[in-house]
Formats: sequence, C-alpha cells, structure tokens
Amino acid sequence: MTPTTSPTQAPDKDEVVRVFKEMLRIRRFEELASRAYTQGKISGFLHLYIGQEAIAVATADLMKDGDRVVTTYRDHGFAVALGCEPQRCMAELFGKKDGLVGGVGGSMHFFDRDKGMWGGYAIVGGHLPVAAGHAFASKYTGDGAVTLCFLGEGAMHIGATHEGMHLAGLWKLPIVFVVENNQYAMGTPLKRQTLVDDLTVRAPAYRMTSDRWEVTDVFETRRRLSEAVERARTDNQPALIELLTYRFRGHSMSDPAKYRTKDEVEVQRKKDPLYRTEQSLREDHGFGDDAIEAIDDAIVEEMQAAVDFAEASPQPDPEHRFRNHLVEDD
Amino acid sequence: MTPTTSPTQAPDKDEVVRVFKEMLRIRRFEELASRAYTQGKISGFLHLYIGQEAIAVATADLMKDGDRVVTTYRDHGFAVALGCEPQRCMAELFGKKDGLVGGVGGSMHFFDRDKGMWGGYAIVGGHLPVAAGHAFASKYTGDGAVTLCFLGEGAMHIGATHEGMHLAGLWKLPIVFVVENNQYAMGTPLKRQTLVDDLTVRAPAYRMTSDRWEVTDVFETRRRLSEAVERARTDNQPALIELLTYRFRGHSMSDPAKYRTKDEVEVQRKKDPLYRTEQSLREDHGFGDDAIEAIDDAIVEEMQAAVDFAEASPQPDPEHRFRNHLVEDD
Amino acid sequence: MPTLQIREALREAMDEEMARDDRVFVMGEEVGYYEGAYKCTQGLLAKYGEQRVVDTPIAEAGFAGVGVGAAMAGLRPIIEFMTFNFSAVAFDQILNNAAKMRHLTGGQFTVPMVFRGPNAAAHMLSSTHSQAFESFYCGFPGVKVVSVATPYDAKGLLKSAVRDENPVIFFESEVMYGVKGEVPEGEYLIPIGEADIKRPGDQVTVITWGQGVPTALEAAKMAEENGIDAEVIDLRTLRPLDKDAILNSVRKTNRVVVSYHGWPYGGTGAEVADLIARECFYDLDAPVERVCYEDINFSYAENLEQLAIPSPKQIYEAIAKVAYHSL
Amino acid sequence: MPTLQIREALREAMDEEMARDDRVFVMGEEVGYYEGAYKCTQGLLAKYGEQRVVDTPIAEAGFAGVGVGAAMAGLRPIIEFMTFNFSAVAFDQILNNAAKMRHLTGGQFTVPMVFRGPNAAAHMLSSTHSQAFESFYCGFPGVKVVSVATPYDAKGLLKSAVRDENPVIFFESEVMYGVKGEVPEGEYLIPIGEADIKRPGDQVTVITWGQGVPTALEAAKMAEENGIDAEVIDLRTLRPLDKDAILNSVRKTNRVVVSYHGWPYGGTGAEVADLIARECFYDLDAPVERVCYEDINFSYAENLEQLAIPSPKQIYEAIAKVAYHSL
Ligand SMILES: Cc1ncc(C[n+]2csc(CCOP(=O)(O)OP(=O)(O)O)c2C)c(N)n1
Ligand SMILES: Cc1ncc(C[n+]2csc(CCOP(=O)(O)OP(=O)(O)O)c2C)c(N)n1
Ligand SMILES: [Mg+2]
Ligand SMILES: [Mg+2]
Repeated sequence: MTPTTSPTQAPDKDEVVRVFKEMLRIRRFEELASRAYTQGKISGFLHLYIGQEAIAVATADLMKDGDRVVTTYRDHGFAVALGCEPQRCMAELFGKKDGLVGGVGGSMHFFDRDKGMWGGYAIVGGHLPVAAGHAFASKYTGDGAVTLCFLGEGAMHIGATHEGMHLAGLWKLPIVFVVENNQYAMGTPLKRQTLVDDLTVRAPAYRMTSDRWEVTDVFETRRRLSEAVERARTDNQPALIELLTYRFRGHSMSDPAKYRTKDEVEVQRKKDPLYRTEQSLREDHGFGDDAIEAIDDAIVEEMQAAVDFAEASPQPDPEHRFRNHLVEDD
Repeated sequence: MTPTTSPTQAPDKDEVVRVFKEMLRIRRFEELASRAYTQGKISGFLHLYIGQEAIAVATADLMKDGDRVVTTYRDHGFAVALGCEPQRCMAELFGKKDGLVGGVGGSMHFFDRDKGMWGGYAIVGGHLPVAAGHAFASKYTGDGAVTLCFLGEGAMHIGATHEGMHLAGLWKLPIVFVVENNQYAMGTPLKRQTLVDDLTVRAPAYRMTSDRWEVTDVFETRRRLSEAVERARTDNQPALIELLTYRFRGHSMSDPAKYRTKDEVEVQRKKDPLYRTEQSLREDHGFGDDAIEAIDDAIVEEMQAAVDFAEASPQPDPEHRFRNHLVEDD
Repeated sequence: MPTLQIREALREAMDEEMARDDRVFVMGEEVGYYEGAYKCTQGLLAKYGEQRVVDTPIAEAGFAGVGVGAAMAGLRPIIEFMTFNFSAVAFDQILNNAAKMRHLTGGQFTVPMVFRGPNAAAHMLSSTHSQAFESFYCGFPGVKVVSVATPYDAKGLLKSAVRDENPVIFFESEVMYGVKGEVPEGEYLIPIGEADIKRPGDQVTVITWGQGVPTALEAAKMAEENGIDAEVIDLRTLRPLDKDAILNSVRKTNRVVVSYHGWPYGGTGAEVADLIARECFYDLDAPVERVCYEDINFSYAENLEQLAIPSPKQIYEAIAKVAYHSL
Repeated sequence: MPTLQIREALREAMDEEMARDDRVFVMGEEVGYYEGAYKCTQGLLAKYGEQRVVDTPIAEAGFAGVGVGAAMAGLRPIIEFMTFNFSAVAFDQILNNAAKMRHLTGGQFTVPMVFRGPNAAAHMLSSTHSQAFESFYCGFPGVKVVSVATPYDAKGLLKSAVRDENPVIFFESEVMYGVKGEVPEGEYLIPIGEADIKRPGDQVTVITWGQGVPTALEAAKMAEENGIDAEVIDLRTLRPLDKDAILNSVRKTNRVVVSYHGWPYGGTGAEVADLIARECFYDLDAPVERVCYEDINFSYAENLEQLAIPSPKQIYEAIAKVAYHSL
C-alpha cells in the first residue's frame, strides 16, 4: 500500500487507517511467529520488533525504487513493511524451502533484494561498513538511491560502527544511519553502555547532520526521517538519527526480560505508536470496537495464512546446502 | 634528570637547559639511527620522532613511579625521555642481544617496564584497548598510577581506538589519551583522513575532558598535560588531548615524503620546540654558539657511544628465538 | 560424587578461582546482571561485586584488549565471549597482543588470561553463529587452546587455565552446557596438554574433542555392537597437542578416525591426521579418515544443518572403513 | 617477451581490468596519491581519478566492508591491504560478510571482489608484521585463495581474480615485488584453481607456493646436483586445491616434501599433507615431510628471523630424506 499523503502533509483518515494496518500486520506477524516458536516450529534466535513497528512503516513510505534498507537481526518489521510476502517471511522462520532466502538464513537474515530489503545482519555493527559500501556504489554509479542503515543503540560502541560511519561521513555518501534506541542491548540498559544520554553527540565527528526524537507517532517519524533521506539523496549528506523507542518483548525469545519493571513497561505501553494510532482512529476518526476488530481479523487471517503456508512448505532440498557458497555451486 | 621546577612554575635557566638537552638527546639518537639505517646496520621499519620530541620530554617530567606510557611504533623518543639507556635502545635497533627487548622487537617495540615504558605497538589503534586495560588494573588495585596513551591522528578512525576510548570513558579509568597530530598518516594529510579540524570533537561522546594546542613549547605542553594527568590520577577522569605537531622526516625511512612542500616544512621548522628552546637559551639566557655546541658535543658523544655499543653487542643467541612464546619456554 | 552440568562446573571453577585469588575477574557481555547469556556466571556478581564481574558494552576488540592490558599489569582476567563467533572482531587483539606480548617484550610481560565461551555450531543459528574457531586459534604460537566436553574436564581445566601464566583459549559449547556428569567435591586441577581416553579400546583409535566427544562415543558403541573395539581419545587440549597420547594409541590400534565439529580444511583435524600419517607411517594399516563438518556455510534449516554435522553413523562407517570391516 | 617485476605485472593487471570494466576500482591505504606503499598502484590515480582509485583512512574493517557492500551493489572492488597483517582487524568482514553473503542471501547477492596485498614475513619487521594468513583464510568456505610467485602468474591470476564472481583473497609478497620475469604482451588469463609445475622432475615432488617457490627451486637445484630429480609444484591457488595436479605428481614420484613460508600447525601445509597421505596411502614410499616456519613468533633480529624461515638447504635435506638418499 502506498501512502496517500506526502511525508510533510497532515494525514487524512485513509492514511491513518493504512499505517495502522501496516503496523498491525507486523505485530500480528510477530505474535504468530512467537507462538510458533513456543510450539517448537521455529528455532534458533527470534528477535521481535514489537513496539518498534512505526519505524519500519515510516521508512517504507520513504523508499524509492533502488533505495535500500540494511538492518540487524531484528529485521521482520522492515521486511513486512517493505512488502515482502508474509508467507515467505514466515516460511523463512520455519526454515522452509519457500522462505525468503530458501530457509538458510532464518529470523536474522531476511533479504529481498528487489523489495529494497538488503538484509538482516547478525554480527553487531558488522553491517555498517557494508551499508556504507552500498551507498558508495550509489555515488559511484550515480543511481540516486539512498541507503538507510538501522542499528541498535548497543551497536554504537563497537569498532565497525565507528569505521562505517566515519567513511560515510568522509566520503559524503548518500546514507542515513538510524539508531533504534530501544534502551537495552540484551539485558544491559543504556546507562551501563555509555555515560552519554544523547547518542547523536557523535554526528559532528562524522560531519553528519543529526536529529533525535521519541517515536510515538508514525507520521512525525516519517516527516522528520524524510528530511534526512532527502538531504542524502540530493546532497550526498549523510545523517545520524537517534530514535527513542522500546521493545515490549525480551531481547529474543529466550530472554524473560527480568531486568525491567512492570511499571516501566506500562509507561511505555502508553507511548506505543500502534496503540496511539488505534486511539486516533477511535477518537479522531470515529472507529469503534467493531471497525477495529474487522481490520484486525483480516490481518490475523493474512498472517495465519502465512503460518499455514510456512507449515505446508517443504524443507529445503538436502542438496541445497551445497549451493551458493561460490557462484559456481549454483 | 628530574625537573627542577614544577609543571606550573615558570622554568628557570637550568630547567631550560635540561629540557633542551633531553630533546636534543632524542634528536641526536635518531639522527645517528637514521645514519645507521642508511648504512644498512638497522633494518625493517624505522619511524623517526624528529620534531615531536617535546611531547615525550614533557610527558617524562610528569611521570610518577608506576605510571605508564603506551605508544605507537614511533617510540624511540619516549624511551629515551623516560630514561631507557640509549645504548640498549640503539642495540635494539641493531637487532642485538643487549637491545631493550633482546633484539626481538626492533624499532617498533621498545619496552622497558620499570622505566614506565610500556611499549611501542605496531598495529594502528590496537594498543588503545591494552592501555585501557592497564588503567583498568590501576583502578582495580588502587595503585594510583596513570596510563598515558599516545596515538597518531591517523589512528583516530580505526575501530579499536573507538572501543578503547569508549571503555575508558564509561568505566572512568585513570588514563590520558594523547593524539599526536603530526598532520600526516603516512602520505595522507589530515584533510583526507577526516573532514573534522578539531579531533577533540569526540571527547564528549566518551565523557572525557579535552584540550588541544600546538606544541611549540615544552613547558606549556607539560603544564597543560599535567592538568589532565592530575585529573586522571585523583578523579579517575579520563581525557582526550590533541597535540598539533609535525614530523620533519618521512613516515619511515623508506618514505621520501614527496607529498609536502618545502615551504610547508620551512614554516614548521620555525615552530620546532627544539629550535625554539635553543633560541630561548640564546636570547633569554645568554648562550652562545660555543655553549650550545658544548652541550651538543656531549650528547653526540653519548649517542655515538650508544652506536658503538650496539655495533659491538652480539646477535641474540640463536636459541633465543624459542624463548618467551609461552612462559614455559623461558 | 555430586553431579553437575557443564555450566555449573565452569561456574564452580570461576568461583573457586575468584575466591582463591582476588586478581581474578570475569569480564564480558551480560556476565554480571544478566548472569551470563548461558548462565555460566550465575551468582558471581552477587558474590564478588561489579569490580570483579564486569559487564561490558558490545566491543569485543575493546574488552579483549582490556583483558590483555590488565593481565600485563598483574591481574588475571577471564574474558567471556558470548560465543566465539563474536571473537572474530577481536581477532587482532588475540593474534597480535595476547599471543605475542611475552615474546615481543623480551619476557618483560606475561599475559595470564583466559578467553572462554561457546564454540562451533549450536542449533539453527545460521552461518555467522555456527563456526568452529580452533582452526584459527590453533594456527599461531603464543597461546594454549583447550576444548572441554564433560563437567569434570570443564572444571579442572578451567581452573588450570586461570592459573596458567599464558593466554588460554577455552572452548565450550552452547548445546553442551546442560550436559551432566560427576564432579568430585573439593579442589582438583587437570593439567593443560593432556589428552584423555574417554573409552579404551584396541582396534581403532577415534580422536576427537569438544562436541565431537559424545558423537564419537555413540559411534564407538555402534562399533562395539558390530564387533569393533574403538578407543576414543578426547584431546582436551588442542594446542599444544598431546602427541604421546595420540601416537601411543595409534601404535596400538594401527587405525585412526579423526572426528570433530569443525570445517575440514586445515586446522586441528588436518594437523592431527598429518602428525599420525608421518609419525606412524609404518604403523598404519589404513589411511587416517576424517569425519567433520561439510565444507559449507551453515544453514538455518534444521535438515540442512543436521546433514552438515558428523553423525555417529558416519563416524561408525569411518571406523568400519579403517578396520576394513563390512558395514 | 617483455620482462616485468611482479609489482608491474600486478599493476598491468589492474590497469587492464579497470580499462576494460569501469565497475572495477581500487581502494586501500595509500593506493592513490602515494601510489601504493609498495608501488603496485603507481600511475592508476592519474589515469582513473579519485573515484576509482580511493585512498582510505586507516580503517581496514571499514573499507573491507565497504568493498563487500559495493560488490553486492554491482561494483567490482579490489581492496588492497597494505599488508595482510592488517587484515586481522577486518577478519570479521571477510569471514562473516564476504564469505557468507551469497549463501546467506539464498543467492540473491554475489560478492565479486579481490582482497590483495603482501603476505607472510618480509624482512626484519618483527612478529606482528611477519605472518602468513593462508592458514586463516583457507579455513572457511565461501572464498577462493590465490598466492603468486612470478610476474606471469601475478598478472594472469589477478585478472582472473578481478573477473571472478566470488571473493578472492590474493596473496603477494613484499620481498618479491621486485622479482622479474617474462610476461607476454596482450591479454591472458590464468584460471584460478590450477597448480603449475615450476620444475618438472620424477623422483620427489616438492609442493610449495608464494615465497616458498624460489626457495623450493633452489632446493631442487641442490637436489639435482646431488642426483635427485625433484618436481616443484607451485599450487598458485590454495583454495580450492588442485588435487589432480598434486596427486598425479605424487603417484609418479611416490615421495613428497611440502614446503612453504607459514606456520606448521594446520593450514594449507597440513591439508595438503593429509590429502596426500590419505589419497596416496599405497603410493607413498616415505612419510610426507613438511618444511616451514618454526612454530614461533618472529623476531626482528636478522639471525633469529632467518633461522625461522625454511632455507633451500633444509628443503634439500627433506628431499634427500624422503628419497632415502644420504646427504
Ligand atoms: C559482535 C557481536 N557481539 C555480540 C553479539 C550478541 N548480541 C546480539 S544482539 C546483542 C544486543 C544488541 O543490542 P542493540 O544494538 O541495542 O540492538 P537491539 O537488540 O536492542 O535491537 C548482542 C550483545 C553479536 N551478535 N555480535
Ligand atoms: C591496522 C593497521 N593498518 C595499517 C598500518 C600501516 N601503518 C603504519 S603507521 C600508519 C600511519 C599512521 O599514521 P598516524 O596514526 O597519524 O601516526 P604517525 O605515523 O603519523 O605517527 C599506517 C597506515 C598498521 N600498522 N596497522
Ligand atoms: Mg537496543
Ligand atoms: Mg600522523
């Protein structure tokens, strides 16, 4: 679904409905994935994006043909927002042949090149130089594309992040780095990761512009993000954006998240962009329980179908494990 | 030789003479090393410190028992300033048994533990985490020591530097990071390494204090450096200092340094702290050619004796190559 | 004797060493408040405090290097990598600082420290999280490399590693932390550098380590059922190799399978095979067989992953092959 | 035929490939204005400009990763490491991004790129600057590894590496950049994966690569003077190995020395030795001998360094030993 309003316009009702649906699709996708995990149908690591969906939805709205999203292992939200088929995403989680990358990557490695989903990466910080490389190629070929590179706040302190940002700043590459500061790196709260409150303090060192806000509203997020994206696109001006956000689940399915209080989570629930968008539908646009439920039901149905598809999909062909290590193996 | 005035006092004549001698000792040491290199008596890489001596001399004055200097491959200046015996330093360059580390390290790896010379390191940036580890140990044991960690401006852009500084800042370690910005990393001038002019722009991100000045005067350098050292010692407050300096020779002996103009070098010669100290001796303290020459002759003699010692020292015992890889090999 | 999980045995080792020597500290991601991603450090923060159980930001090169620097200054760090996969970003610190420091400084400094954490594939973590690092870390001088497969070995060897004056790379396994076994009460040490016969036998030698140990023991059982008596040697220390233990067994059995959870090219597998082929040239009745990972990047999909990992059946087949025994 | 130095041959290869395909670019420290620390890229900046000859800050992980990302987006990077010693800080990018990308993405992305630079010890650079990296880079799937020893091979193989659709690790040597040899005019390619017989012979096979090649050839000459006819095989590609070339020679000579400039434990040396011992079990008349670096960190001192590196005499002695020939 393409946005009906431009990033700078005030959203009309259709637009609110659309973003509500998009965010809800991600949430329901992940809730069903979470259930499948508990049932033992998904294995390995499963990092949920629940609470952060507005970021992916805002981002997807800004993408033009050829633009790229590069992100971490917490990547389902971007894939779904960018239009990757939920059934192929779910099949990937199930390790099945019809998965987004044929079942070889799992949760942490969603890639769908033509959709602009240039990947989920699992080594913290390791994707920043790679994303800078995509942007380098854009500048080299003049393709006009922007690379949006997402990272957790925990990734700010590792060497590869520094190097990737530094090169992007030095070479003035068309890239926007977005720190999704969800307050925790696994069990470590921000204040034990760094003594700094504002992570954009580093932008001047990289000669990047910066911006920073709390993500409670998808439209504000889209509007402010669009400014950085446009500067990257038209002026090769890289940016460092810090988004204050929250993940409602543990780091991954194996984390009971005992390191935070119920109160803290309750405070955050009030700020949840999905919750607030629902409130807006109810309060500003006259939606009642029935109307909300109708939307929800349709989405749950879509995602349940994805689960059914994933279950039905066969395991990869055993010989497939020998493919793609080198091009010649194909 | 210990300083006769405290870092904050104005230097008296003896003190000017003393620092002049100390700087000249480093310069003559390296000039003789340079000649020995040209004669094929020293091999490998030889990175000269000529032009930067004031930094090592100022540093040595501030060191208390247990304090440590950790630096790069451009390390002769610190060793000589810290009181390592020139003949053992020279023997190290000659790859001889009586060398500072028995001839196994060469120019890039001067270590003399008891003198506070905790080493010359050859992988750019790789020593910052190690230096932070020394400071971690100081805080752990409460030994009151400060670690002074030197790096070139070229090292600012590599990951290990970022990580080492970040951990030192987060854990409030008693360490001072000093960037010797000599304007070039091999043949790359600062402006092609970073778009930033002031490298201390990064200090706030690490919650370090910072300072920055051009090193033309050894006393000013000592005084300003002492402030950071004291804060580290008494408050566990790490610092990031940028010193603007210049190396008159190429990056190493194999670099003809064609990337800079004669004019540029001439401008810098006027700022050379050694030259300026000599001027001060002449202008403020009535030294004539003879007095200066007498000092110089004695130093040249000391350093020539070091060369003679190095030549006379035997090669390491062949079996020595099997020592020290593990402690059991001793 | 009390029965412990491997993670508990490791924890006891750290606890005892920290109690014995206050220079010993543990550092790594989530080792403190979270009590370890795999709970190996559970309870240590409460007992020893923040100074000695140090949570780090995500900065492996940084804290690996801090460990080296602290060791040079007289402490005895235990650096936990959440998994060894993440040590790839700290490779330079291990290769160039930990392993070379003593030599480089003419013996002025020692680096008594341990780098520990899980190694090799766990379960369905895809390729970046499923790598065996011994082929990298055994490949250079200046370190010792240990790999443990039982609670007893885990405790005794970790204690020795902490007391060792050299940097020790210490491999565990995510999928084996829950493995139980007897661990004697009271202090004991297992010397680094000694292999252990996990199952005596005299017809075929199976050399293995780490995750390979339980698989090899299963294979030996299959062999026994088929009339072949296999000896299973757990190397335990991968560098330096316990050559005597290896060669003595081979001279007895004249037939060898090297079986491990790691890639085929080079590494400990090839080193051991070559050692045997050279030193036992006239003793061998069959070429040394190697059974290990397929030479491929790991897939998430369960079937593809399982196929890439050596199974007891494959090892048994290799045993039968070197014994010229029909299957 | 014109005679070129290895550095000139490499330069010609890059120049021709850049002229042929404007997606090819060179990136690294000092490759542009300084024209290369070892002058391999001399003249390229003047000819192709800053966009295609890119000087970098000191940030190996950064620019190695930029290479991977650019390759994924359709370019064909040549990443120069000033020496492979500095690639240790980029190990993760090579291991986890370059080598895994195609597989991880289900074939959606390819990473056609070259990492090149000098490898192994040069002369008196002490331990951190004197390391052979093939034991690390050959140890995992997803890359090809090449090592060149003559101007002819350097040019032909670098051109193939640039055109290869996979990441190629390309080893050169500081001390061999000045080595001269004939290089035909006009374009030619040498396929990756093919070993080369540098000296035919039929009594002993010497398998070698990189800096080992000239030493092995000298040793073969000594052998000849002593009545032993040695065949010297330059592997040229270390991954994948040219098994046919190796095994064919061994089946002819029945005696093998593997000689190279690198550490003994694991790596290509052990891999080749094990391959031969296994596949030629009944052909070998003597155990495979290995002659390589001593298992120690390198020293600066000239005598200590020289002693650690295999000499022609040592190789000759190994040849004599496998031939059961008195010295
Ligand atoms: C180099 C490296 N070290 C450690 C890990 C293990 N790890 C995975 S995610 C994570 C926390 C990351 O936190 P953050 O960057 O804030 O992202 P978030 O998970 O909150 O989205 C850690 C420590 C890893 N994948 N890579
Ligand atoms: C990781 C790494 N990359 C590259 C090199 C090669 N190298 C040695 S010194 C140097 C330049 C360093 O410049 P700077 O940090 O400014 O220090 P300076 O030499 O000017 O004192 C380079 C590129 C290295 N030693 N380590
Ligand atoms: Mg986070
Ligand atoms: Mg510099």
